[in-house]
Amino acid sequence: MSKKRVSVIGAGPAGLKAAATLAANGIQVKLFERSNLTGGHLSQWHTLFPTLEPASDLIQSLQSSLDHPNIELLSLKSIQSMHSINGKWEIISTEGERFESDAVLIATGFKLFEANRKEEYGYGMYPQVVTSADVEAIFNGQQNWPFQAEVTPLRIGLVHCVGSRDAKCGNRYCSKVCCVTAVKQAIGIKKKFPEAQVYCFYMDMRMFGVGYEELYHTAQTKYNIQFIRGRLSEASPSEGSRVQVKAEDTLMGKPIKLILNMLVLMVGMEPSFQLRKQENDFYFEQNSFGDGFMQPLDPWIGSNSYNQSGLFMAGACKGPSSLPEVIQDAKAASMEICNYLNTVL
Amino acid sequence: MSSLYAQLQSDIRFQEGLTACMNCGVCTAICPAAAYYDYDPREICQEVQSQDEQTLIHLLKSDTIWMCGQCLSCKTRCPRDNTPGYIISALRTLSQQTGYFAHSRMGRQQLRIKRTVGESILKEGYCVHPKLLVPAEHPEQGPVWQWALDHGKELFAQLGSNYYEEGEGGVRKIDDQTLGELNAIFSETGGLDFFDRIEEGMKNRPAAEENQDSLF
Amino acid sequence: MNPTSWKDYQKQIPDDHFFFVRSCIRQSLFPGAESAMLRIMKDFLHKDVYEDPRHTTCTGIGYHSDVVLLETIMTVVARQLALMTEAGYKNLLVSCVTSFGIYLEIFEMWHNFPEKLEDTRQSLLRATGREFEIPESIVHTSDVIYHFRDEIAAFSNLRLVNAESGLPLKAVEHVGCHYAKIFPSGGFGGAEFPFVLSGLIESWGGEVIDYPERRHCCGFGFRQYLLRENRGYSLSNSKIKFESMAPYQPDFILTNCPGCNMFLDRWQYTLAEMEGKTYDKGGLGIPVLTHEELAGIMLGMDPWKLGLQMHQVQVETLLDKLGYNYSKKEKYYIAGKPTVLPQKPSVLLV
Amino acid sequence: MSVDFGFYAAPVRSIDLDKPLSSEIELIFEKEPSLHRCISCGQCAAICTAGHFTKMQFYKINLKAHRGESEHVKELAEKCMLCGKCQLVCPRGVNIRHGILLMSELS
Repeated sequence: MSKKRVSVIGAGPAGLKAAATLAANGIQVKLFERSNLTGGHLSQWHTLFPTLEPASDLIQSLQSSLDHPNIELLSLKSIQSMHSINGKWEIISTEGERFESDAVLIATGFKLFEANRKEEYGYGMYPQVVTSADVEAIFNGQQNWPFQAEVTPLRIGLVHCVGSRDAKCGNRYCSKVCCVTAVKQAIGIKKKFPEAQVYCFYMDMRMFGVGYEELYHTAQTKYNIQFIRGRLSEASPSEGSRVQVKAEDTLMGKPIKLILNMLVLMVGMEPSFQLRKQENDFYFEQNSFGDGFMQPLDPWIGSNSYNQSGLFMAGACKGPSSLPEVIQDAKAASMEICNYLNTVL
Repeated sequence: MSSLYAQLQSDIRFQEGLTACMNCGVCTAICPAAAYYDYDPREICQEVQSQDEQTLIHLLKSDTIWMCGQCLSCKTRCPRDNTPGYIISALRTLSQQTGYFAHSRMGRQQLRIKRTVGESILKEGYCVHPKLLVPAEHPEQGPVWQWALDHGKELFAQLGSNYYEEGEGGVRKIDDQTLGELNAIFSETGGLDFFDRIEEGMKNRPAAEENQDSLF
Repeated sequence: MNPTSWKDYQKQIPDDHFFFVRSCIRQSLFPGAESAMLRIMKDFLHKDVYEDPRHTTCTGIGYHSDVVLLETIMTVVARQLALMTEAGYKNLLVSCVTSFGIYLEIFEMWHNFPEKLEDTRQSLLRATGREFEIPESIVHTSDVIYHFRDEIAAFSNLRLVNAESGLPLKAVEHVGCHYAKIFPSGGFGGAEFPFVLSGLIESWGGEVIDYPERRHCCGFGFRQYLLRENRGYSLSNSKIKFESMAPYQPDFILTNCPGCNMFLDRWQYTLAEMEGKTYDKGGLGIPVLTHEELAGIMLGMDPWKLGLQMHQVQVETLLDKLGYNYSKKEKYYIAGKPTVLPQKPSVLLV
Repeated sequence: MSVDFGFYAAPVRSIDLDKPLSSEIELIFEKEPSLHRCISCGQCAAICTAGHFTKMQFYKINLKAHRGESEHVKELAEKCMLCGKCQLVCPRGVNIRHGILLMSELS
């Protein structure tokens, strides 16, 4: 009897982990990736919260499992649509190639909020305004700090909730990982520039994961990072290649004004793709304003299933998630797929 | 009489102005009133969404609601699509309708606005016109404004205006029939009654506060 | 309307046939600017602009200072629209940013609460016997100047550059809150960086200065200005702007809204009297121009027919930098004859 | 010419974080670093006996000190009766009594 076949769409952490798990269970996996790299956003990160381990360790571990006879990686392959006929799934690339499998796992992940959409923060206008992704690139040595290292006093601000919890951006949800990322980056900045004054502008400190609250505690006590409860209202250029920012210190009940050498926008997550169903076909489309993430069958038991037999989903395509959650979700989805292949087919 | 919150909710500006505030403070951050007064639009949203009758009475009797300058900068930025400036408009209307405005110093200022701008609309057809900007009351208009008023008719003519004369053009005299229509609109829409409420509210203002500030 | 980036957002402007409504403040304090607007439209651009002498204030200042009810202002606005409907026009041209905001806000409320529109129709009918249509388009005067900026430039040999050095003049713009902060789609470029003024400056050769308090309110505040004891609000907020722009040494301030224009002009005088300082180096203040006045200068109009002598901050430093041809001594002439000069301020040089 | 305007320009009310903290305040933080741990949860204020009768709210005083708004810190800290209940409930283990004592000794 021939092996069962599964198509996994997206070779980020969820896709990699799922491919490895499925392959280990004797399933033939085709792993589709639109770029020429695997690892998704993870390959851009410098360190991981809350342990501050290098991101490269995790990515190497995930990538090493690709070296399995049951996994075929198809890079630079974008998927346009798919449909199911007589219990078989056919997926079609943008070049029109067709691939058949017994089940499909969507692991298309997220894309970062485009910070220039928050015009009032001046990203793309003022070089001192950068995103959290830029800060990772700076730590990786791929970009430069937007100020002279010897400048004193050095003041740096981090703004939470950029493109999240924001009806004006069409995203009412919380992106979940930005708070702890801000704490992680603030600590990283303080380690690099011990004399810097670092401020986090937050609305709620959503320290939901193991070790996160402790990291926040460390940021306050060991690094004297100032947490200001107030959302940033605007950034504007100031003299001496700096930016002026305005917020309210809501705990003081007073407006607050501050001139910074660098402003970091903690950009949230948006779905990479939307799934649009037209008759029997599913199309992958760019999401537009106000579109949410992909919806599984239900948020509890069916959280890895789509409302169509043989179609599964895992990871951040369903909503903002942390890396441990994504990896766990990929394992869970793989188990669901195994069950499906063993019982339904 | 229904509760104050129910009355607020019947104002469409309130419906458009408040969904649910999450206290982020972006409104206060750029609020010109918060830069000057001890004023915080976020806190007003918070108090209003408590729906508590006593809190609302306190607010309607306070100076606070009169500190907003209606620039509506808050509308642009609110991540929850609220507009604190609209909530203020609804609160101010209600404060005048209930007579609570006469309990606060800044609330009582409404009488002077009603007697200047309000009555100017009905008499002249303009909120503001040159002769209303009396230099003694408007020293900031500077000596050039005194000069402009001294030469009103000729100066405005040179600048293409029709200074308090009938016909078209700037600062023209508005004809009697038009003023009649304006008055009819005010009468029809409750605008004249509202003017009366402001006058009456001031007559009935709490005795203890009677001498705390002069009317003019 | 939620474009991903407002930078690309272009507002649609009709090419011709406008129904013109005036501004209480502009016609009172800057009457030459409003006249210039009509001259530009009619004499230079040959557009059809109609003014009905029976139109009145929109009551916006009364509304925002809370002595005019929402129902009342809606019906007054409806009456202006009725005059427009009767005259057969569909494009409303508004000379005031407060009014512009009022019209947009009321149209939005009528859209969201159709029963309010019906109430207004009934109220207007009962009070005046008139009926109205909602306009097809609503534009502010600066929208039209911006729309026709290249045509205006084509009539002009002037560029916004220093005639001596050849360098672009440095300008700060103040757009005015009610232009696009209430309804970003109502203005060119959205709420944060509308280019209705900056686009004029740049396409006429000047340089726009971005400064920290660029988007801060001038501080009008309606009731905060109308009452003398509250005026510190207005003054203090303009002061925030002046202190923030001063280090950039702008050659002039360009405004959209007649109220802002008044405050940015008059508060410079007031602050000079109170605190003994000006925000330029020469003690002459930073000249403040409205968009129509700047367009008038581009078209070579006589500054004393544009009404620039009604500004408390002198404008001659700007005109001289431009190498503009005008008569210095005729500034306070009326009907060709000299008048007794206005008193000199004690600090601000004129 | 001297004009009586009847109003004046007031200083901006915003908290100015560009202004460095006073050395006295910095010294307090040095002596009692646990003050940095506060997350403004408000438990100290909820349980405070002095707070029933005065404006004593420890987390707010501590915030004022952190934001450089120190003009009323001493006078507010002096309202404390040093009963120490706040310290028992503080989830971040801030040494409130010591902090308050240091603040009440400000010049």
